[in-house]
Amino acid sequence: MAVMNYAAAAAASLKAAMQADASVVALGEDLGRGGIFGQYRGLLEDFGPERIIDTPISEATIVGAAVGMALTGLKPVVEMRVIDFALCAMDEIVNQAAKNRFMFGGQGRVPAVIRMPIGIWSASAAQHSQSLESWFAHVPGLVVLAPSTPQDNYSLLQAALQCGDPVAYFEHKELWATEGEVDATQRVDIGRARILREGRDLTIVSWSKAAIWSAEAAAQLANHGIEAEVIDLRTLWPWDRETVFTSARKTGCVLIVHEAVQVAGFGAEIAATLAEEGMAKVARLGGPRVPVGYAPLLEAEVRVTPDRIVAKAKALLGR
Amino acid sequence: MAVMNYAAAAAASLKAAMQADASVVALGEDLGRGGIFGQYRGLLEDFGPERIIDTPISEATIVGAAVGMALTGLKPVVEMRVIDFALCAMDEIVNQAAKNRFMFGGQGRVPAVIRMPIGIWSASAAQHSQSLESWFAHVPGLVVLAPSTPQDNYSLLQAALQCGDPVAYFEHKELWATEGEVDATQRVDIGRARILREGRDLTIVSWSKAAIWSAEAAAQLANHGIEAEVIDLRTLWPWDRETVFTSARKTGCVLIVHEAVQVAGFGAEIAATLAEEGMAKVARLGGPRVPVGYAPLLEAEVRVTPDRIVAKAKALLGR
Amino acid sequence: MKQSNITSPGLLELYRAMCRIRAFEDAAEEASRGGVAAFGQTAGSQANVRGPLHLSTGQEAVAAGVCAHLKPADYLTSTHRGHGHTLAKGADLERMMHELFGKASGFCGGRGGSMHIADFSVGMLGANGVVAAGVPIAVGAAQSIKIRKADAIAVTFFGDGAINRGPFAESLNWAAAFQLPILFVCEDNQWSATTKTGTMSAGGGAAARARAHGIEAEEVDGNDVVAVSETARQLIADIRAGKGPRLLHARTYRFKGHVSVDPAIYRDPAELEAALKSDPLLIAAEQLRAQGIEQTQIDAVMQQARDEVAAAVRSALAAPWPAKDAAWSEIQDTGAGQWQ
Amino acid sequence: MKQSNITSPGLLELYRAMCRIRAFEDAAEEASRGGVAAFGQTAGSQANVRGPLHLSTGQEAVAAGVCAHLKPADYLTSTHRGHGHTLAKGADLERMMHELFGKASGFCGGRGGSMHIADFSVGMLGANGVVAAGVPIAVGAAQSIKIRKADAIAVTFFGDGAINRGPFAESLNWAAAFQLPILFVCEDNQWSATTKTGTMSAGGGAAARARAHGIEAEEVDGNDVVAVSETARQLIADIRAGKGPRLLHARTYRFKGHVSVDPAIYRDPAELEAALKSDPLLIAAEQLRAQGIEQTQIDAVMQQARDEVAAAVRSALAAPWPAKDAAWSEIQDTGAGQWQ
Ligand SMILES: Cc1ncc(C[n+]2csc(CCOP(=O)(O)OP(=O)(O)O)c2C)c(N)n1
Ligand SMILES: Cc1ncc(C[n+]2csc(CCOP(=O)(O)OP(=O)(O)O)c2C)c(N)n1
Ligand SMILES: [Mg+2]
Ligand SMILES: [Mg+2]
Repeated sequence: MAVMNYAAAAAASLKAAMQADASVVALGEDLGRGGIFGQYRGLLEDFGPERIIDTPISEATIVGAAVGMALTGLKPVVEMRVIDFALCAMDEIVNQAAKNRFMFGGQGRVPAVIRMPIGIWSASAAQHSQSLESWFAHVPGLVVLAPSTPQDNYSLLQAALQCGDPVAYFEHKELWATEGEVDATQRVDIGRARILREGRDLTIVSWSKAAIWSAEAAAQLANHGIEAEVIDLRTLWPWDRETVFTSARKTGCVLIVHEAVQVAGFGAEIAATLAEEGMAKVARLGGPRVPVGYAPLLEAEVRVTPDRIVAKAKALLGR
Repeated sequence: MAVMNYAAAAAASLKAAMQADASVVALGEDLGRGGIFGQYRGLLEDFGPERIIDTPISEATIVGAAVGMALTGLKPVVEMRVIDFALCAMDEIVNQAAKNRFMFGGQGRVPAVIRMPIGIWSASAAQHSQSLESWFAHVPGLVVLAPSTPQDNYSLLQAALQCGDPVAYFEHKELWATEGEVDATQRVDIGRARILREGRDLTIVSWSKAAIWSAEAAAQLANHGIEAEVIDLRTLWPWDRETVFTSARKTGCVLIVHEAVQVAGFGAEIAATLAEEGMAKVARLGGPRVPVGYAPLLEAEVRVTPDRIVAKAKALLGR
Repeated sequence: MKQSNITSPGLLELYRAMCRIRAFEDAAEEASRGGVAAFGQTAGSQANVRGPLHLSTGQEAVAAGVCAHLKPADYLTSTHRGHGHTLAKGADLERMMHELFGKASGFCGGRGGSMHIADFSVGMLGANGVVAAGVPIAVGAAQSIKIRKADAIAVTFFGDGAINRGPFAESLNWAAAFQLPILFVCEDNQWSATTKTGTMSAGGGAAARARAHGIEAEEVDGNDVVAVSETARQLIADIRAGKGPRLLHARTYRFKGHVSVDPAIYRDPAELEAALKSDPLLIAAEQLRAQGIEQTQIDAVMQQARDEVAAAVRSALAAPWPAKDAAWSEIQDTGAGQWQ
Repeated sequence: MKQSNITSPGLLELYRAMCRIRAFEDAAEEASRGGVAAFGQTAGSQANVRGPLHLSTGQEAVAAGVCAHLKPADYLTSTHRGHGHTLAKGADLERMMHELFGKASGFCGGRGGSMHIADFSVGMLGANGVVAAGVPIAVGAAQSIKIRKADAIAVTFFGDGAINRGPFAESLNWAAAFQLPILFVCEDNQWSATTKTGTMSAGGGAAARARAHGIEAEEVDGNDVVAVSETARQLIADIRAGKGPRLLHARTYRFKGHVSVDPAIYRDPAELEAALKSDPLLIAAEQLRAQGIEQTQIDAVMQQARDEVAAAVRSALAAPWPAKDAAWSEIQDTGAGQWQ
């Protein structure tokens, strides 16, 4: 047990994985100096440049090469820096990594973890603020993870490396500095949500940074006499229907909250599923369908804040 | 008024646009020989190689160059051949084309129409059979169109070129040979759905090839005494809520049908919206979350066929 | 004709490899008649081989000449036009034909077809439906070899049109920066689909681009299997000796249309006619005769290949289809193939 | 030092252009203290300039020397490190500062900030947050010029790290294949973020890659504004004369960290120290003195620039913020900015 931040937890997790399994390598730009967010700090010193691989600025080849590595016995952790740059490697992620096993009838596997930090962060404007996790949930072959705490970042990275499938791994840029207890022995299974807070009036389903804010919103709602149950999904594919359904049956009311654009976001999938099951009243709160602006006020305008979550929850409950 | 197929309708529409507006150009691979589906047939002869531009196999630069053309006074029609290859140009589509106007505060516009044929077609297997329209609906700045008839392909291409926004334009590969009447004077407004068939028991919302099959399913359902209203959405962004809502209120039951993978497909957005409005019972039928296989039986297994639509509709109605 | 150091049994083996490819392609073409989709046509459901079928007829010398120097431990990635490479790398011809027929006993269990032909067991990591996509994958395989200190190299085939895609250039730089054991092979058939590549490719071609990245490159007559083999042998020896990546640019010609149903009306018939005179099989046969091999022996090699392929077609026809379940399996372990 | 054909007023103008860039960057850096996010830090809300701020301090000669030969009708695309290029292309300095401060009166109305600085009215089509993304956009602008038979050229700046991205290579081929009026300028500051580019770039660099695509290229000391200007002048003359694309590789140095808050602890301080001796402003001042210009006159130019920038900072501070509505507008005409 140790207290560390979300970035350090990822580094510690990767270090443990690399110690345990010689086939794990990491590749991406600037990894040798610890990665631009410090999430690879110290690893070069421990594992050398053949396993902590600094690469040219060649996103397509970063992922393409990772596919080749994965097919030939390695387990590459691929750093995309921010999801926005993963757009330079979508063929490699979707057509090459995700479909490989099926296309070739199971002759190969692509056990690669592709890290694509998401989210609005520090006035980074339209090309560095996206959250596109729903795209990856739409792609057969991929596992989709989005941890929100140092513990989950530690444990889900372990799980991602063990699962043997290509994993789209989303860390949130505004979480790097979040501190928390990390127990290296704690397992988190892929596909298992975590109940952040119990409640009977309303279920809030969320993930990543928005889950933290949903918990804040739930605390505020409690002051208004509304007991919200908050579920941090953690895994978008496969997602934990059981936990969501159980809670939905209990509260009869589900609000799904995410930072990504609401239109065609993954919240739609959950809301649609709940609606098909006829299980609860549903509402969504995602980002507006606008690019993220630079000025503080423009950036703030599109954020899914605790206040907005509270307002939406109240509207859903008709209070 | 003339009878022509879906590919020829697109060619005729583009020809009319190029005649009317000298700033319209088209670029992509093999356009000089009419495009691999014949959808540019005859245009080189009329407009020469400076306006019907054969390009190297350089998808990123095809779209990137189109952005530069659009910013400097041209209206490029960009051919991606199949959506699967557009994955080689996602940065250019999303970060460069879609966000340009906002990012630069409205200094420029990117009036480019990006044609990305979708769909399962002729044993083309996992890398040539995708339908990813929901991705583009998720991206601020883009208009998203998906015509299903020769007339709509003619008229929506006109509308796309006139709207001044970057347009993600999805033709379905299995529709190229579909014949139909085309009236060159008929306008189709972006954002306006078409009611293919009226009915009172159930609303089926669909688009592209799946709309055609939904109409076939509706004919079968009529034999079972079920009158389905079939809506061809035609435009995914902005989508025609009014038409969908009106029908949903009438029938109380909505089935959304599309060929794309159901998980995080655009059907989720519609279902979620209807659920939020509490307007109708909803169900979705999209493709399974699996890659498309080559063998006829494997390809057939994942298709959203009229029979499957019928079955799902009956289940939704409890009949 | 370039002087050869390859002894006559070597040449006969190269010839045999080429004959097997030619026979395979001819049979695949035949089996696809009326069935393969492209150029606005939709696949007839009666044909045995469906989907886009890209034939390497006329390009056999490149596959045979390069792969003659590879071991099963060496990795190979290929293009949409990959039958020849796969055969030359040692894949079982019969299981390849089964895959083209979409049968359960094919290498991909009928999931992949021609565009995804592969035999991972001999290091053939796959044909690819996306132009140039195999190149970075091979680069990664080469890097993996280096990291794992394995005794192998990687080879990647790509077309003349593919050199204009970004991942090709990125891969050249990457392979040179990391000094990886990889051979880049540009199989230049002068055409990219319906486009004469020369009109779209600037500068000195694949070899010049490689050299600009510090990669030594050789250009060769890709219709002369002896020349290809000799040049590949030297380049591969350099790579195995740890001298870093190399590139081979082989000039050949695409005898058929872009896909099997493409009549290629866009090209001058005279061009094809001229090219047919440099048929790599004719050239090799002549070389064999010059070495004193009897014509009957040469003919027998081809006949044997045709017989082998005919048997493969018969067995492919008889083989069972994949079960429906195959559509739902081999996707992922976690959250596998579900409807929703 | 290379002999110059540029007369002394020309050099003074170049020096003035560089001073304005230096003063702008220094002021932007100052305004970003404690506020710009990167390297694990989150933006302090008090700073006036937020977000990743990439300074071109030390690289002024490249922007000034190239853009001296451009007209407003010429198009320019730039990188994440684009202030200098934008100023040199003729954008209003005050409105640029307003944009960095996120104000409504900035060029992008506060929507873009430093990474999206632009002034379309003088042909400056934008900085870009994606490495190499501006290159194909400039290629398209050049093709548009050719198609519209306009009297203009396009120029694109990109970094030494950017040459390893696919779109750069695709663009070289494309520009050469279509013989477009475009100048590629590799602004080589020897670093890519925290990585010494040399370790990741194989071969002869940008110029060698251009030549492999049939594009004539020149290499120049990017700290010598006279040399840059002279070489650019010749290349641009060729381009305007319809001789097709050209590439200029200018070697310079990044005085600051990758972003303003990056202390660049990963680099040897001696490297910076040596580089500071080749400060392009020092070199130009020496050249001016050699031409007989008085030191006081030289100092006055810099003082003027600093005064102009200080005034811009004051007016930026006072300028109003964008209205909330700005978050919802200038997105698209059809289906514009909606929550859902
Ligand atoms: C990224 C991408 N763009 C376009 C295509 C369509 N396409 C398939 S093969 C081909 C021509 C390729 O030419 P070349 O690389 O010379 O290979 P060849 O077909 O001649 O063997 C094209 C454009 C594709 N499959 N992938
Ligand atoms: C496609 C892409 N990959 C990575 C980044 C992150 N990044 C921003 S600047 C930079 C270094 C670029 O180096 P260079 O091209 O030499 O430009 P310089 O910063 O030195 O001006 C990197 C890696 C990015 N913005 N876009
Ligand atoms: Mg070719
Ligand atoms: Mg640099």
